[in-house]
Amino acid sequence: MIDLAWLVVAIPLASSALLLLLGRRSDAWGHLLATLAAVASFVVGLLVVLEVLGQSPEERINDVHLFSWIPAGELSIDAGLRVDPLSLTFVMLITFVGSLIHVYSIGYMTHDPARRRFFAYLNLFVAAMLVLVLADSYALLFVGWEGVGLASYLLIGFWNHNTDYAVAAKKAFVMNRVGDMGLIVAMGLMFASLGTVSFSGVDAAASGLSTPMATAIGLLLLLGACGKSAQFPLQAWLGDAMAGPTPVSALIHAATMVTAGVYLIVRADSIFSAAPTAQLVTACVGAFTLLLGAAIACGKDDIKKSLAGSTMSQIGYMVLAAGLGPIGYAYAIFHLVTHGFFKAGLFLGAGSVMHANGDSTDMRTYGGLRKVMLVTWATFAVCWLAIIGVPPFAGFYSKDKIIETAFVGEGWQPWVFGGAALVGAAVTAFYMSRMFFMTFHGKARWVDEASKLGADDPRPRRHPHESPLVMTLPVVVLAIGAVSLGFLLSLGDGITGWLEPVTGHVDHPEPVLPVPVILTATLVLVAAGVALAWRQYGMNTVPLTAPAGSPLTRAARRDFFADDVNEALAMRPGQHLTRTLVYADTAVVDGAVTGAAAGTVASGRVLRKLQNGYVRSYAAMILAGVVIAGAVLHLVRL
Amino acid sequence: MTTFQPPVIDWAALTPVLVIVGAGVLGVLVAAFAPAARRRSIQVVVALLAPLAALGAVAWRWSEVVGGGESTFVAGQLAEDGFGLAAQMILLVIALVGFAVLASRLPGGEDAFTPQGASAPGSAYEEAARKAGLEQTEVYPLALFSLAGMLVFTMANDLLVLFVALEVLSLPLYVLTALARRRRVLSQEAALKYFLLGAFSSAIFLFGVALLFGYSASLTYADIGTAATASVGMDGMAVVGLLMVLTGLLFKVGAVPFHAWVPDVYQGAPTPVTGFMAAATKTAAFAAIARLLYVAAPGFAWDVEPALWVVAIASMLVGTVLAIVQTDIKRTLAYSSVAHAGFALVAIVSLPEGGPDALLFYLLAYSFATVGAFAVVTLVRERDDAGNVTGEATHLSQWAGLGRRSPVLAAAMALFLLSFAGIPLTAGFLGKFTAFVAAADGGAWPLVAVAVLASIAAAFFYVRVIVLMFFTRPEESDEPQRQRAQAVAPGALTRVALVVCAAGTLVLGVWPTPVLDLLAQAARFVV
Amino acid sequence: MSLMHYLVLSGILFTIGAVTVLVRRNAILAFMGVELMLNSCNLALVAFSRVHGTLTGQVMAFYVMVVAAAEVVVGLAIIVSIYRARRTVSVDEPSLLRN
Amino acid sequence: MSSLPWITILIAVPLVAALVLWLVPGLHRFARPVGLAVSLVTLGGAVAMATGFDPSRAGEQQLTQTVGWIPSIGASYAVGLNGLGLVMVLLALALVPIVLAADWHAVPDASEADRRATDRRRATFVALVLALASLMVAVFAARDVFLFYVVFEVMLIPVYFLVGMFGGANRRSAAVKFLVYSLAGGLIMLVGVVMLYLQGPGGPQGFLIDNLAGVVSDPTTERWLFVAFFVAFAVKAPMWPVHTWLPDTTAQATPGTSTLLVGVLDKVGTFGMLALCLPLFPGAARWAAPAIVVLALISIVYGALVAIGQQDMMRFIAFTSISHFGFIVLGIFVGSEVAMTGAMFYMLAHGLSIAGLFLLAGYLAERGGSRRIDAYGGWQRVTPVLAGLFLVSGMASVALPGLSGFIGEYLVLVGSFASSIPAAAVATLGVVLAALYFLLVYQRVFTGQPRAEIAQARADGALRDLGARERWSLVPVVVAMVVLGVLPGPVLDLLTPLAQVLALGGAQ
Repeated sequence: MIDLAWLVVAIPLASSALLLLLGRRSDAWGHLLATLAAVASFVVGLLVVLEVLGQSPEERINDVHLFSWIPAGELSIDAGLRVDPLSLTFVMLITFVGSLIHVYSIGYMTHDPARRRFFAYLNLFVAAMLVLVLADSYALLFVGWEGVGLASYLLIGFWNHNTDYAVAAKKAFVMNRVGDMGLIVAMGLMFASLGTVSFSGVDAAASGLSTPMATAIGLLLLLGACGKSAQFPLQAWLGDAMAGPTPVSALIHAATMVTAGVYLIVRADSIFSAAPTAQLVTACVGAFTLLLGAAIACGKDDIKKSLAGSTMSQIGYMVLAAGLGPIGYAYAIFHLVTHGFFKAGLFLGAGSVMHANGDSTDMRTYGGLRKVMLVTWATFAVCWLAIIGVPPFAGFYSKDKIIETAFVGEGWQPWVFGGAALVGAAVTAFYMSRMFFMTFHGKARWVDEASKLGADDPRPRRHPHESPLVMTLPVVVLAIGAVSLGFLLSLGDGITGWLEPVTGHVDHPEPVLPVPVILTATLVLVAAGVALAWRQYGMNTVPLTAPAGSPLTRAARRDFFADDVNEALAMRPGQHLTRTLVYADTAVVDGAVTGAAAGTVASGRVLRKLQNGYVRSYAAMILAGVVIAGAVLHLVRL
Repeated sequence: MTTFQPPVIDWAALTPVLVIVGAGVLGVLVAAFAPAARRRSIQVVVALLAPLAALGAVAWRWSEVVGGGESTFVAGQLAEDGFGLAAQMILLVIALVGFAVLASRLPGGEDAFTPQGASAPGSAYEEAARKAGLEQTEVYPLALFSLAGMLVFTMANDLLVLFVALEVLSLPLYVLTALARRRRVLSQEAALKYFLLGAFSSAIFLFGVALLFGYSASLTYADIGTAATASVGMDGMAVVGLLMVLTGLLFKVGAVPFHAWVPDVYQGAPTPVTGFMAAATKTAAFAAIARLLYVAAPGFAWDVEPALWVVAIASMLVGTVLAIVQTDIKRTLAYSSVAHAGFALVAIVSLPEGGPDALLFYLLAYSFATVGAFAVVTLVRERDDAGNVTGEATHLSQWAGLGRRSPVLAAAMALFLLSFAGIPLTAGFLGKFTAFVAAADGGAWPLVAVAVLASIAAAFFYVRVIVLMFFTRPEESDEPQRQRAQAVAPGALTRVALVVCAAGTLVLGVWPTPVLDLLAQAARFVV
Repeated sequence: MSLMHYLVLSGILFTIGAVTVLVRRNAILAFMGVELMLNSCNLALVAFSRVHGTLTGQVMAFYVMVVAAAEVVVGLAIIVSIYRARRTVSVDEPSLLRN
Repeated sequence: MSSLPWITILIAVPLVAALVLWLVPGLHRFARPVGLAVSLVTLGGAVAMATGFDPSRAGEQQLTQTVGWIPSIGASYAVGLNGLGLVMVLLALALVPIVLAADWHAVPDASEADRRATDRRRATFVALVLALASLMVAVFAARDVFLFYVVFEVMLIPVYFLVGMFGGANRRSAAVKFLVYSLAGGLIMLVGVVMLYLQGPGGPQGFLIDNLAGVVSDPTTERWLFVAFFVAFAVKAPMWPVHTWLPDTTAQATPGTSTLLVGVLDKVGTFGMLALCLPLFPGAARWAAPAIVVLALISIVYGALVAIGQQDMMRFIAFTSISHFGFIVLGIFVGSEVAMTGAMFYMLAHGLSIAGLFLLAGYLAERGGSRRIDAYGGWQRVTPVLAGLFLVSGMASVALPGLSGFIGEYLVLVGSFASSIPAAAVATLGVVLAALYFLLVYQRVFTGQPRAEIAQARADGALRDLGARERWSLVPVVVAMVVLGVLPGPVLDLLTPLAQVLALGGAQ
């Protein structure tokens, strides 16, 4: 079965290609085929997992050679699959959550005329993401890496008749490319210093890398990871990416694609282990982004953008964990998996809420929705508890491990990282609770369409309703995961043991603070966050329009001026440069050529005056020629 | 009492010249005595058969001479060698196609020449002559005499012969220039300019002859060459003399600064005459220059070469730059011929070993394109309101859209222009290439560099004519008020001439091996 | 009188002839200037001929005279026909061909 | 089979067909189908020829034929193909039928009265394209410097006529600029050709590349010669700062002409660097490499930045090509085998993506009536298939993995790192800029709301998505992009041996 692992990728890819090529002819059944493909991919993946489980832990790293892909002399790259616990974890996450989201989308996109195309893109995404995680070399990983970027571009801009959405899609792709550039340079350096870009080759030789080279490669890989995972400083695209249909946000911009950066860092363990500085930077980036994202999430009234900030923040946790080295890898992946479930659940729940509210994403126009959307409320609540880390929900297990690990180490680092993780947990509790209360509790800030209230009522008219089964069912499944996964995966060795063949066996040293202290502190802070949010948004009335807010709030609303910074540092100078160059190309570069031509013509116009038509002047020219030649000769000879 | 020693004259070597001179004399007799109605046809037959016969004679002499039979005769005043014969061959080919164009008539029956040269333009007399259908058939013997002068030019191994041949080739051309049927005022003006400047430069030439004679006590090249290596005194005088002689010859090829007549005369002369003269005079004069330089002047090379460099560079640049700003097709071609004089000079100025054959190939390539291009010009005509064909449409803007109306003719013109521009697979390219190789071999790198620069600029105006013909719809023309040109159907003779020129241009570009081999074994000077 | 005198005289004549061509507008006079140049050459040729003790130069001079005569024929014919067309023999007058 | 003079046949068939089509008026009416048939037959011949090619000896010239041509100047008709030549010939001949199909209406249908003139113009168009096909085969197969030069220059003429006769409003100045610019480069090279010949052994085969390789011993001379050749190729390629003719030309030419021009003809520039500059002047190439690498980097970044600022689609595509040519030249001269292999593959891949972009932009302009980018907007809704194909072509052009463009760019970049990390790092900037310029244009043209009258025309059926001819003209291109992106192995096997022979080696 392991040899057939390529089917995991091939099935959704073929389905996607088929749907795109057939065009309208497949409109009627396209969504079903796509969903089936996702499920089939999951089934194949599951069979592979079962077979790998049958292997002894040491044998579980399987390299499946497919074909010789780029045989270019010194650099020969094979297309092959790395089937090991790490990649299979992702395969399971991607195909399972992916399948659920396919199902959900059947309902969510019912009314969209281009639903078939949407599913084709979703399949394409799944296939690309699977390539990314199953690749056995950085080069092939890059194929998936850019492939998911493309799928993300297509799906963010799915409704690109809205120019803002098209711009958001482009922004996402371009910022991702900045990260990709890092990846390319990293591969170039690997080739230059190690002569290979395959995982096995790099892993084998990485210990021989000089520290500066390893650091450079590590930082460049981190740059790639930042782009894909929306980490500082390449985080600005994620909020805008919410322009895509909500299932897309759930699948790509919460559960799977954005976690690819974490995958990359864990996968590149051999590089990072040789580059402590790069590891430290990684941890710093993670710690910073987890706070940044959390702050942004607090400031947003748009439910999806708030969730996007939250995603950024949660991935910050993972990156922080990954940056801590082998001791954190397993927890990073653990959190990644649980996050995949509860965040997808939250997004899909948000999607249901939007669906019920005429596609409005403004939480200030929600409120009191619990009564009309009981299932959604329940699932959302579960996922909410999971993400804020309330025991025994999934997030508690995974996040708490990260917080504990963050406190491991020497010097200032454990205090800073641990502190950030702790504070982040509190803020997470606050903003998630805020979202939950603003949406489902308090007074309704909308009026029913059927009500007889006067037209001067500022509240929007809505007709909220529970979503159909095809949409609620996947959310329920995700919610079950959000409840149970943490506990299940930490049974016994759990996920740590499962991943050990990849992440290596590590002894877990004691944190600088005793574990119970950390645990208590976390829970107290989380409780405080929830309480604060309840006071603000559960008990009090939420104004329909946002109050001015503190400078911090205002900054958070504007993503801490990320767009302004990008604009001032890159976009506007770039536009100036472009305009200057376009002008210079015509005026200077081409001007030199046309100038030379014009000069020739001008000299012709001058010279033709000599040809004045008078025979006497012609004779003078002849004579002058002779005389001058003779005179010069005599001068020279004398 | 001394016994009479008859001069040794190798009459056989003179056969080609004698054939042409004889034909010329015959032509004069025909003009005098043949009935008017049949005069023209007889003249045409004579004028076309004579070069053909002479070509046969050259071929015969070739088989006799090349590869060991070279000699000088008449006391070393004439030379019969491969170079001269090859040049004669080229001249006779030019004459054949040139005369064919010269003899052509429009569908209406009018030829290129005034019906009565003695009549004043616009006079009643002229009108009467036109109505009477008179024809100035003397043009054929005149052209033949000129051709005879050119043939001798290539053999001249002595300054006296050179001078006489120079005059023999020039005087008929002055007359021919004046005989245009239309725009006669321009034609006469051109003749006057040509004549006055020609005579002026002949005088300079002659003074140079006198100085060289004073220096070496002889007029034959061989003696001058020997004197140059032997004697020590007075070589300043000799160099000035040589320069003045070269001036007379460079005047004929139209090299800067002795070129000023070229555009005026080429424009004013009857177009078939322009074509013939541009090709043949240049070929003959270059042959004479080459022989002079290679045989008489090696001893002065050190002194003369810089001057020739300047002339070559100036010719290429001035010719090119001025051609760019022209608006008349004949003037454009005239300036282009000035530039080509410069290119041809490049091949020989540093007296490289391969220079003479490169020069001859260049001239052959240039001649095909020149005769062909001017033949096309004769066919592109204006029409009056009644639709009758009138004068040539020489303003460039009138050529707009010609390619759509007469694609084949325009394609032929394009071919000639591309050959001028030196695009590969045309004769012009190989001409340039061999010339550059020769020059580079002789170390004249700067000349090659300038030649390349000039070629780049020159491409512009050749290409521009193609733009007008093929890419410009008539309504896009810059000067819409001008009358549009219409191509008339070429007569049989012109058609043949065009086909020969086009085929020559193509064949020499694609498969030049036979010609190159021929020239390689031929281009030796007998001393 | 040395050879030099003859040559200087020849040079002076040549220069006068050339200057005549350059400064006189009348075509006939300009043509006369050319004739003067030719004759200055003849003088030089004959002088050299005598110095070198050969007849070549003198023979050449005869040729020049013949050629000059021929030139006169052609030249005058052209000048006359222009005169008939334009009623002028100024060489500056007909300058339609230029640039 | 392999005993046949395949290359000569491939040169002769389209050339003869072109002459016959142009000269026989009776055939003018059927010029387009006949031309298409001939081009397909030629392509078939090329494929048949390729079967006789031994990939294990791809670094050597195969299928060679040598006949004396102009012995007195040392020129011979010597043809043969190595791996790169074979790939380029196949690319060229594959694009010809596509271009003929795509430019089916390059000469618009005329009224009954003008039928004959229209037919003649169509025949002229087809004849010129076929003649170009013949010359393209010849130039990639030439093993003789003189022959190469001749074809190199003659190729300009059909393009000149294609641009000048069938182009847009400013076609005349564009055609002249194209020709004179290219001739300028060519003539400078001519000096080099002459100089090289005089340095060589001479004799009737004095121009054979094999006889001239490394004959120049004096370093100064070798450098001059290298520069003379390189300038011509740089103009052709085109590299900054001698690129300005390209945008002007493509802005006027028909999409098919631009495809052949940029897709194949400009590759002659980089091909010449590989086939002539490196083997003939290895020492000088090493000497000049740093400067050339800098020029290539400027081309990459400059082309991309200026592309962003373009208003005309064709000019835009032209500037992206300048950026891409920067990558190719970088790969050739950076001094890495892998990068050079990548550069050669890039030549092929760029030919494909450029064909897609130019042809689709042409189809779009036929529908929208303008080549200006800002005349569009929201066309994905109007012509979804066109938009999709444009996206695929664009993604191939900006080197999305899985498509052909990626392989070349990846190899060039990764290979460059082995030689010069700073150069490679700068070049990597091009990756980001590429995404930016392409997506900006895609956004401006295809996203947003279509203008009301366009949407109306679409609803009325007056405006249609790509028709069968247009779709099928692109199917081979897109299929090739995907296949080469996934399975580049067979092609790389043809190129790698050559890179091993030619690579400059050693870091700078």
